Amino acid sequence: MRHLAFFISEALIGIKRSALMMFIAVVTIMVTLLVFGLFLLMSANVNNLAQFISSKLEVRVFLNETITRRDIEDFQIKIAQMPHVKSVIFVDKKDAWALFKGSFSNMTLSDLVSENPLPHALKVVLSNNEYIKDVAMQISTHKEYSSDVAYGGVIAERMSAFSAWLSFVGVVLVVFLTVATLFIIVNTIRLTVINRQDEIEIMSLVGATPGFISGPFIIEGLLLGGGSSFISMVLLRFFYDFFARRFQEALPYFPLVFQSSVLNEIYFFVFLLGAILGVLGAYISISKLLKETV
Amino acid sequence: MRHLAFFISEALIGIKRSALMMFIAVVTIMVTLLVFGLFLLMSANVNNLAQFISSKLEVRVFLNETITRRDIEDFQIKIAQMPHVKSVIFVDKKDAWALFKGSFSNMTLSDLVSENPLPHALKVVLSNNEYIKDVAMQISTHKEYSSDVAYGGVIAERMSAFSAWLSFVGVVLVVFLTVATLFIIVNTIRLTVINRQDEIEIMSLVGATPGFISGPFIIEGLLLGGGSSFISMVLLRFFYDFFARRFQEALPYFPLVFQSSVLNEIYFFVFLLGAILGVLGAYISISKLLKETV
Amino acid sequence: MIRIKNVRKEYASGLVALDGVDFRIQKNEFVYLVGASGAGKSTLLRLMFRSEHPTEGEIFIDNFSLNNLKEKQVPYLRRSIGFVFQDFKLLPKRTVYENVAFALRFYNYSRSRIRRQVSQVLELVNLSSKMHHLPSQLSGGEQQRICIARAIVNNPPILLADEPTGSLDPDTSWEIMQLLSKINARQTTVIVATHNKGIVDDIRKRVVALEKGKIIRDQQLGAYDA
Amino acid sequence: MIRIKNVRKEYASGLVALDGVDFRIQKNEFVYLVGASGAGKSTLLRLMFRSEHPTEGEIFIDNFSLNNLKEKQVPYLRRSIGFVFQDFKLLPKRTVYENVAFALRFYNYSRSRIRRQVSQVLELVNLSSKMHHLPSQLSGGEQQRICIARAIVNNPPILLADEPTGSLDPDTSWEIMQLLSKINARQTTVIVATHNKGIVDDIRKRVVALEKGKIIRDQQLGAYDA
Ligand SMILES: Nc1ncnc2c1ncn2[C@@H]1O[C@H](COP(=O)(O)OP(=O)(O)OP(=O)(O)O)[C@@H](O)[C@H]1O
Ligand SMILES: Nc1ncnc2c1ncn2[C@@H]1O[C@H](COP(=O)(O)OP(=O)(O)OP(=O)(O)O)[C@@H](O)[C@H]1O
Ligand SMILES: [Mg+2]
Ligand SMILES: [Mg+2]
Repeated sequence: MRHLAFFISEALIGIKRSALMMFIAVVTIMVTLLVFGLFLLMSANVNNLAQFISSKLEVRVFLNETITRRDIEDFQIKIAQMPHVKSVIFVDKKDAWALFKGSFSNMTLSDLVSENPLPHALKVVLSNNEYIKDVAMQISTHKEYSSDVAYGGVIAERMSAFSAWLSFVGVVLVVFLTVATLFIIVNTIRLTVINRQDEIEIMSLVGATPGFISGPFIIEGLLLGGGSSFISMVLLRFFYDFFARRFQEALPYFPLVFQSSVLNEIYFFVFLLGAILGVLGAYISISKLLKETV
Repeated sequence: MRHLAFFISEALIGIKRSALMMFIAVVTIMVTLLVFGLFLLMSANVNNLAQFISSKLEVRVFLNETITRRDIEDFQIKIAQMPHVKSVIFVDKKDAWALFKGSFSNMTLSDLVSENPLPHALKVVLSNNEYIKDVAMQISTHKEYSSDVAYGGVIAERMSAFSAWLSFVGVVLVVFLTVATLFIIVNTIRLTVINRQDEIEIMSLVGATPGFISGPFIIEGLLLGGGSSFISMVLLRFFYDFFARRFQEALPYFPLVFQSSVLNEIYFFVFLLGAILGVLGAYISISKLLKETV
Repeated sequence: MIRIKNVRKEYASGLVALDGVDFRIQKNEFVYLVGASGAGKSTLLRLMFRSEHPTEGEIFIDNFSLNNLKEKQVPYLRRSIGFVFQDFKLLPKRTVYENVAFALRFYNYSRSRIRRQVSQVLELVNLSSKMHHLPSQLSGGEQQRICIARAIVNNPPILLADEPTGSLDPDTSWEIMQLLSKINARQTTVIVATHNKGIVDDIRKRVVALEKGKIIRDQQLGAYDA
Repeated sequence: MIRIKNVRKEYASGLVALDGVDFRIQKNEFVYLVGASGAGKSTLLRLMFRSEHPTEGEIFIDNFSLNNLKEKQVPYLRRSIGFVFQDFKLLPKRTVYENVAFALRFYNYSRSRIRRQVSQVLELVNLSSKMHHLPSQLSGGEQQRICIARAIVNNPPILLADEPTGSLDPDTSWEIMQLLSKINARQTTVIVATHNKGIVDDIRKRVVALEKGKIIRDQQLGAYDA
């Protein structure tokens, strides 16, 4: 406890007496974490978009005109028991036709086709759209209920593949960015510590143990990393709130991430990363230097 | 000339005798530029995607059944003379129906609607899709030729707005990333220079002019920045070639950027930025330090 | 008791700084180490302080071989040895007070005890008025005196002083050497590497003379020159 | 000719290091500056070198006031003054050779001329064998001698030496002082701040004594003590 107080006071002296260097380090770390946080926010949104795209995919089973309500219910249960199926919903042909006409309002389809050409249908939503084709195939074997199963065909497959890739790219980028952030922050801290190599040697010469020398530097790393990341957290939050609101106003249908649970997780992660990397950077540099000085 | 040779040899000595510090700086700069280059490549692709989406938009003019071939040609010319119109192409109703049936192959539309319900049409492509609604309106005033003009409605407007936003976000991010890269690189160089504040003071004490002191540091900044950015340029190129090929194989329809002119421009820009920021960082730090030391 | 046993020191550059150095220093002895520039005085002191390692031979402090000392124990060795460095080695960003107090931070001393001890020792070297200056704001001699203050602040059983009067005028040098004698009288082994002929000849003690890394003279109550 | 005109130096800390200092030094004179630790010797030398500015008063070198010197001209002033720093101020990452050669880099000298001059001067201070060592690989006295070599390598018209024998044994000190006398005889004004009573008393020259920032004695062929 005594030591901790000493470490903190020494760390504060160190920061105060090397103000310019510390300022430069703080700006660097802050900017790095800002980029990182931005990437995280983007990636969360990309992921969200991927899920959104994916959630729009479904298998539509057009039912034979001849079957009864009982048959339909049986069929619904059968489908629901298939693997990867999340839900099976009955769509009345009247509703379907109204919707269809609505979404092609510009084409005067109703003039061309006066009678409702659509049959009743089932809307099948999957838990994992990768299997959309397989499920569609399996359903289409039940010729007794349905002779026509649609799953969006090529488009659906593309959408599903694209959304999978989006998620993958997101993960790759986040991993890469994390590594990059790690390098930049750790290196920045290392440069500030190398700068005081002489001091470290002197401390060791007057009888300070490695732990005693490291303590203040590690606290300093924590303050530097934590302080910088706190600033970037606040800026990030402000920036996203501002920017996302504009974006949403312009594109209200776009599925932006607004859940504060997800966002707060990102903000907190940025803060935590800064603090941890600050400590890690200080620890790595100080250990290396201590090994070099006898 | 004599001085330049001296500066270079001094810079090389400086780099050699502070190897660890220089190594740390090089890694930091390299990683930063890697992130920056990645962002540029992503942004080029996003822009490309935005253009691609935009290019898919069109106005479709369904022609009245009664008009003659001559009338159609007149109408084509009229439309072509409207502002923002890039091209007007005639689509035979047989082709349109075949295409329509093809893209809905899973729905047995042809069973439901036995006769081709579509009229002849004109496909109008715009030079700027922001005006798609206006153009559609203007065309639809010509009731003598067409009573039905479709432009994708809400979807088209959304797509157009989305692609505009994509481009805008891309620009904002590139600007932000450029500033961030600038900060990180300049600051990294500054930390390496501050580290040798004592040396600078001594040089000034033994009669070196500011220019004489700065020379080697600026060359050092150039070598550091240029060297690091060269490495990141090579890595970036390798990475993109590898990754984009995979991506394209998985999603062959996705409009990835592969023109080597665009890519080389990006790679070169990354290299140039590294070299310039290296020099700038050295220049800023050395000037500040020289002002402080008497 | 310090025992230097057949020590040879060859630096990485190939230069042999010490060769066949072998002698003992009794508890509470006062020894001058003399010799021309580059004779190996500082090297010898650094070996006892374990900031250099002998290439051959061994050094014992209180019958404990430094060769067997574990890396972890080095700080504790150093706390029991006061060292006045030839190049001062002051923490550049710490005030005079902080520099001297640093050597007391390792102990669980109360704040007031630290303040008392530091003030006392700064009084001894005549630097109380400069307590809150940074080393860069001091004259050469003042810096040297802080270094002396730091070395003696905790009454270490051994004091190694490398040229402790190099930046001091004759009067101040005299005072400092009197101080070291007084410390020696209070049960501290003192070894002083020095070029100060006046002092060595006036305050007679044991003299060990080095020449090119070898002992050429070891004389009780000796003079600077043979 | 150097003219110190009624100079007062007050540091930012409020400490008055020099007060009412007023004297002249003729061309080719040899002057000892003596005084206790903290008397203001280094401060006075730094003022002549323009690495500090006087709070009041003026300093003239060859009838040119340093107060009127433009920032841009400072390096040229410094090239005409050799300065032996009390704390050496060697470039830590340059070898002995590079440190000394650095002062010649400003001139359009040929590579071979630089090599010749540096070798000569290193010979004079007896360090030819250490040419490719870094300062950290040298003994205290060796570092001091590089600093001397660097100051005299280009035969400057003025030589300011701050405690140039502080880390040197009496014999080497004597040699170095002989060297400075020889340089003085070759048309160089030499000012030496020193505590070395033996040297000052043996090689008699003009002595200027400072006490707490004031001149208390100015004596031709004086001794260290009044
Ligand atoms: N780190 C080193 N690497 C190589 N040689 C060294 C190193 N340190 C010292 N030396 C050499 O070892 C010899 C002895 O050095 P040392 O510092 O012990 O001398 P010294 O007696 O203290 O001299 P001085 O009175 O000048 O301080 C010198 O020739 C010096 O150049
Ligand atoms: N940068 C500074 N800021 C404040 N005070 C200073 C500064 N430099 C020197 N001093 C003070 O000015 C006084 C004179 O210092 P100076 O270095 O001139 O002494 P000196 O005669 O060279 O002493 P020594 O023989 O110990 O080297 C001292 O009391 C010192 O503490
Ligand atoms: Mg020595
Ligand atoms: Mg001085």
